[in-house]
Amino acid sequence: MKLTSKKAIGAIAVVIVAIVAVSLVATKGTSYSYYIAYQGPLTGDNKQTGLDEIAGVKYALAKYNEAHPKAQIGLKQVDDQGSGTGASVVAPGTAKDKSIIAIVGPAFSGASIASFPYYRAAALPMISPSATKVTLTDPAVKSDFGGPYFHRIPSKDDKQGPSLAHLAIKGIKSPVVYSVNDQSSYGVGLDGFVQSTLKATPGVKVAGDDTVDGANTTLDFSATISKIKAGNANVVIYSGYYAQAAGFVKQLRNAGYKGVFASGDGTYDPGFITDAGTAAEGALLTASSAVFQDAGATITADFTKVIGSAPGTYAVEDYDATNILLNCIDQGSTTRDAIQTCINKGSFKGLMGNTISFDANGDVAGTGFINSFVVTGGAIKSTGQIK
Amino acid sequence: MHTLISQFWQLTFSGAVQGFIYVLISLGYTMVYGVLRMINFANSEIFMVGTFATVVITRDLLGHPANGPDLHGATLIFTMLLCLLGSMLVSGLVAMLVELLAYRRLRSLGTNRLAPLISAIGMSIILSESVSLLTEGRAVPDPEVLHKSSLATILGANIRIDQLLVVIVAPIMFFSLQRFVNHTRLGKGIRAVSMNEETAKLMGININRVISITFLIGGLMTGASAFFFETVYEATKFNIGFNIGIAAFTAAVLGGIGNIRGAFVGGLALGLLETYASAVLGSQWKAITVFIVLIVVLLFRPNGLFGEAVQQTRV
Amino acid sequence: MSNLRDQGAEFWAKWDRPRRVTFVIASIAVAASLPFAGNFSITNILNTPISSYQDVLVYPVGMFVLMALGLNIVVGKSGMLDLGYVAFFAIGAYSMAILGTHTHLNMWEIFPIGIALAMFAGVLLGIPTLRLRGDYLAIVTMGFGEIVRITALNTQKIGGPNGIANIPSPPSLFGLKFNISHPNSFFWVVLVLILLTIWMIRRLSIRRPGRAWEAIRQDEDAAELMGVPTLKYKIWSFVLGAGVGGAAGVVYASKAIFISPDAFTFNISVLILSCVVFGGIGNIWGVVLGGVFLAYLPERIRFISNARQLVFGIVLVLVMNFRPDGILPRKKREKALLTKDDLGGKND
Amino acid sequence: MTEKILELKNLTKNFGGVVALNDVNLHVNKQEILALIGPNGAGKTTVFNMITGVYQPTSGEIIFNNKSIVGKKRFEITKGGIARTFQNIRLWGDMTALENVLTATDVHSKSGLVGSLFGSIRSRKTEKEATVKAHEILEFIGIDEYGDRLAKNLPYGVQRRLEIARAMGTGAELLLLDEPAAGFNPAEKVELGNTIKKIRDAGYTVLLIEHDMSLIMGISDRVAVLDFGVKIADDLPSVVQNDSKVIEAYLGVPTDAS
Repeated sequence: MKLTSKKAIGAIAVVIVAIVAVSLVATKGTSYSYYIAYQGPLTGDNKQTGLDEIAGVKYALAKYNEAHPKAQIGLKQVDDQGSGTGASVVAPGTAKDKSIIAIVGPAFSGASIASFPYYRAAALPMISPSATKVTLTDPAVKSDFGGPYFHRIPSKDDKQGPSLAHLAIKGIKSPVVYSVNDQSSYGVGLDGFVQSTLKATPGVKVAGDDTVDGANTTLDFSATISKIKAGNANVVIYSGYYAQAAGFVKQLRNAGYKGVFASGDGTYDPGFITDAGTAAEGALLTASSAVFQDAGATITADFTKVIGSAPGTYAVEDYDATNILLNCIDQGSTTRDAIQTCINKGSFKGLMGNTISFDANGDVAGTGFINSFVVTGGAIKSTGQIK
Repeated sequence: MHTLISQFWQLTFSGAVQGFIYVLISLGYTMVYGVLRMINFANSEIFMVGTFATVVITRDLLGHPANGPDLHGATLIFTMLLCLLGSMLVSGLVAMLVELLAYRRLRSLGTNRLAPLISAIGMSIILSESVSLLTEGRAVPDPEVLHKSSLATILGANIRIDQLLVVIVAPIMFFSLQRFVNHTRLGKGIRAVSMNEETAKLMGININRVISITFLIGGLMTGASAFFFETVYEATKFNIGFNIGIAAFTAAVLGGIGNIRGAFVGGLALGLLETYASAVLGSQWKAITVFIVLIVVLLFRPNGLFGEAVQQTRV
Repeated sequence: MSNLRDQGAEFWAKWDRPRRVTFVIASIAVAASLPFAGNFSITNILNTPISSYQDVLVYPVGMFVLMALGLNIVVGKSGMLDLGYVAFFAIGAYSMAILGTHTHLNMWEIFPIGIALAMFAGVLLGIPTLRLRGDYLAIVTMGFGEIVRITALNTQKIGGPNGIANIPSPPSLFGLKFNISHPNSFFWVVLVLILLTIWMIRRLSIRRPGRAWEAIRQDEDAAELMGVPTLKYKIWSFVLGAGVGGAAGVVYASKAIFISPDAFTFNISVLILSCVVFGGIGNIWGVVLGGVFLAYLPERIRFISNARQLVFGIVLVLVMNFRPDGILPRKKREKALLTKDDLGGKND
Repeated sequence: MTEKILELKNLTKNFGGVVALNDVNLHVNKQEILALIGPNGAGKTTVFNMITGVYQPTSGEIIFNNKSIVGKKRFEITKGGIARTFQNIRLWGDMTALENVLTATDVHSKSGLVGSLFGSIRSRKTEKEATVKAHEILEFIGIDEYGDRLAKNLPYGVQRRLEIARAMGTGAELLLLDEPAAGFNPAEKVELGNTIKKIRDAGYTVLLIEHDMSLIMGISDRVAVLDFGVKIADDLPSVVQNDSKVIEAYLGVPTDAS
């Protein structure tokens, strides 16, 4: 009878010792003079986006540390799982961690909103490579506004939405449009701007709208496709992420749909073509993102060598955001306040040769840009900027 | 509503395809329920594993690239047969593994009903999370083996070859299973155990073996369903089983869980209902439709359409 | 057979009243001072990387202990498997978020409303479904949890997938400030809720409702035939569990400032269930241990967090197969409430 | 003494085409011991199940204390005054013997959830009274020394007796005992017989299913015989013992089969 309890105590003791040991080992490591953090989905359903993004950050950092052997900058990975809920767990700690002087991120809009109160209280500057929800930089919407500490490189959805709508109906005589979103915060938001643009455009008939399962726990889109066919649509605009978009377009084409398929930056990912195969051919895409490969073969090859995989989505924006921070650190801004001032005042050169400076609300000054793309021959080809 | 009327036959056809996929999965629930009087919670993940088996066989084993050329003739038939048998086998074996790890020990311990239920939930989490870690949580596309050519348009419904295949082969598999259970020795053993375990034991039937085989058969059917699913939808993901599993379970309950014929009617009815409902209400309410059907059936006709009492009093 | 739980109970039985009171007060004091443990060099091993230790103590640790205790009333006490427990958490959280952003009510005022709404949802779901047997109940409750989440996701009026931001912090109470810079205050609120829940469970366990639940758990048909109104007590158990979940939800929303439907997935229900199962179904201390362990560990050792769900799955299978009563099982031997000597009137 | 406490009128029960009980008429008088006997599958336990509300009769009436109880909920029937034991023991194994009885006494407890929670005076008083009563019952049945032990750890014979104690705990006037002596040795059977008589003398009415003829003949006031769902005899033990139909029904079955 004693034996049982002794065993139990023993087991608990072993577990505790193991935890202590593991955590001691886990906390060991090189220490850096300063840290920047990347915040995005590193686990969970959207982790692919996060992994692609952090590769861009790591590349910029590796280049910097290579050039500055004496002032090494460390990277802390803040995993918010791409959700506001995840962000509200990790943001308080990130805010309190004084060694972090700036953040690349948050990657997603919902996670950004959940993080803002903590970073504002801690005066922690952020540059997001991919959060495009309009209200993040709109001081009128208090609940979502991230200023003055929040900055972002991509254009907002209110710019992308109309661009996407116009791109989709370009050159079609009597467009009948059906819009679909994936129930994500991003998809619903973008879809709203697409729809309002369509309604305001004369000659466009809106056949209807539907949503598909965002959690991707079912891949049967037949009902939505039936609706598209019932409405005789010749343009389908999809607002959402690429994984579902790929499955969706595949079934749409398999069902015999011959019209236009257009989608936004959520679908702007090589994975879209890998997953959708030939069904992706002809798809029109928009993104306020640039293609890393366009920066040249040399740097692309170097990236692949350093990181171990080719640059993916938002690699350019992450690279730029990281470089802005490193630039500031290089100029002697080594506190949160100093970096905040530096970001707001400075003007930086982006990878694609563009100039980046931020306005008072955190958007890139100037009009920003939306690139349009088309899928041909199994690759995403740029068709230039949409004016 | 407009869609429902104008696309009625198209919806009916795709609903039937979906329905037959449910039929085969719900056999996995119904067979196990028959012998154990327990829900095999992990059946949805057995399905998910089956879809990945199909992907692995076509992509890695046979080396068909995602966007490769279309297959024809003997190669096509060989590939499809191999995928079908492979995913059936993998699902069947995983089902036996689930029985071994999640149910057997607890059955011999004779603990309360809660324990095997929780351990089966645990197994289903282990399966889906392992796959999630292996695939980095991504959707995985399945190379197109069978080209989706349209055969005919009947009453405005586009009849595609892959969907037609499901509508023809799934019932054949179903009826073979029914024959197997009704007419073979093994099938009779299963029926004996499901009627009365004690008596079956007295008759010299090896209960553990019969239960194990029941899981295997349930798994085989679920695996076949996974193959059909892949043939039609050509993609999978670690969490694909969740909603489909609940839907198939609902189908089993709708027809009367434990009743093989019930699974057929229930699966088909649910597939149609779900497709009609998402055409009328919007696809986002599809999952809710299934849950509401489940709750309503359990409340008003807990024995399902074909009986087998759910709330048997065991006095 | 004895076990750790029983030995604890034996010690407890031997102690006199002052000793017991001292022990309880000391334990509460230790629990209440946990947030400060991160500040000292001996105890700073407790600190969590990335996430802030003080915040982790509120969510997930405190919150999951609280919810595990609530779910334990349903699963542990009366033996009903509820796989949609997160729904009540969601209802509490959304009550706080909607009322907090649209009315002038503060958290303290919304608190009873959130609990009441969660309990009401419990009644609504319980009356029709609690007649079902175990495994059916499990699937129906799982469905209910999903219905709540999907409805929130598709209702743009309550933010849809965007959720609700800017949920107000509660006003100060007893000189304690409540805002993002003061997570400790929230921790103490959660601690009080945990203590209240423990008190409630202990109270009910030794009296009529506890006996009724126990009888239902062990043999429902026999209970019904021995005159226990089983449906009524099942609903009570369900509703009390729902109320605890609702309370947790209100505090969570107010602390996190932001909520969205992805906080209320099926995974959370599984996690809470794992906490209950891991520590010991039906035993308060086991459940507390399970909650602390499974909520804290993934935050402390980050590499677990990637495989967090997998760990929970393994816990469920292993614990059920090899220690079906959990690490700290429910007591094996229960002394009657009043012994014959008590009845002799010596004490009165 | 001949007042009827329970009356079954034309009771019939079909299970999907199989007639388990066919037009059975039976009554139990107050404070008597009525034994219900018959070969296996005769429908004895079905009678119990219908009286206690487990099954609903296909047709017929069940009158208890001049009121029909058909269609009532099981716990209401118990509360109304009928309690039973089970052929295969169904105690709550993880509760102590005392708690098993206590739970049964809760049938008439007025203490509710809120009262229990806040330890209201009434709730405390009820608890105390119930505990006293539970001990009394255990003592009456002769197993009070086992009060603090878990039911599942009790010796088999004590478990059988505890089932009776639990049924008495509900405060029922009519006890339905389903093979209470199953698995007992002759000495134990005699002792149990005495206990059942003691129960009757204390004012209870007992309806008993039993196979052991000597026990039945020794304690019953009356014996009713079921065969294939039909009542074939209902009389004094000595009369039934010599009834040709009864002997035929039991032909080939030793009379002391248990």
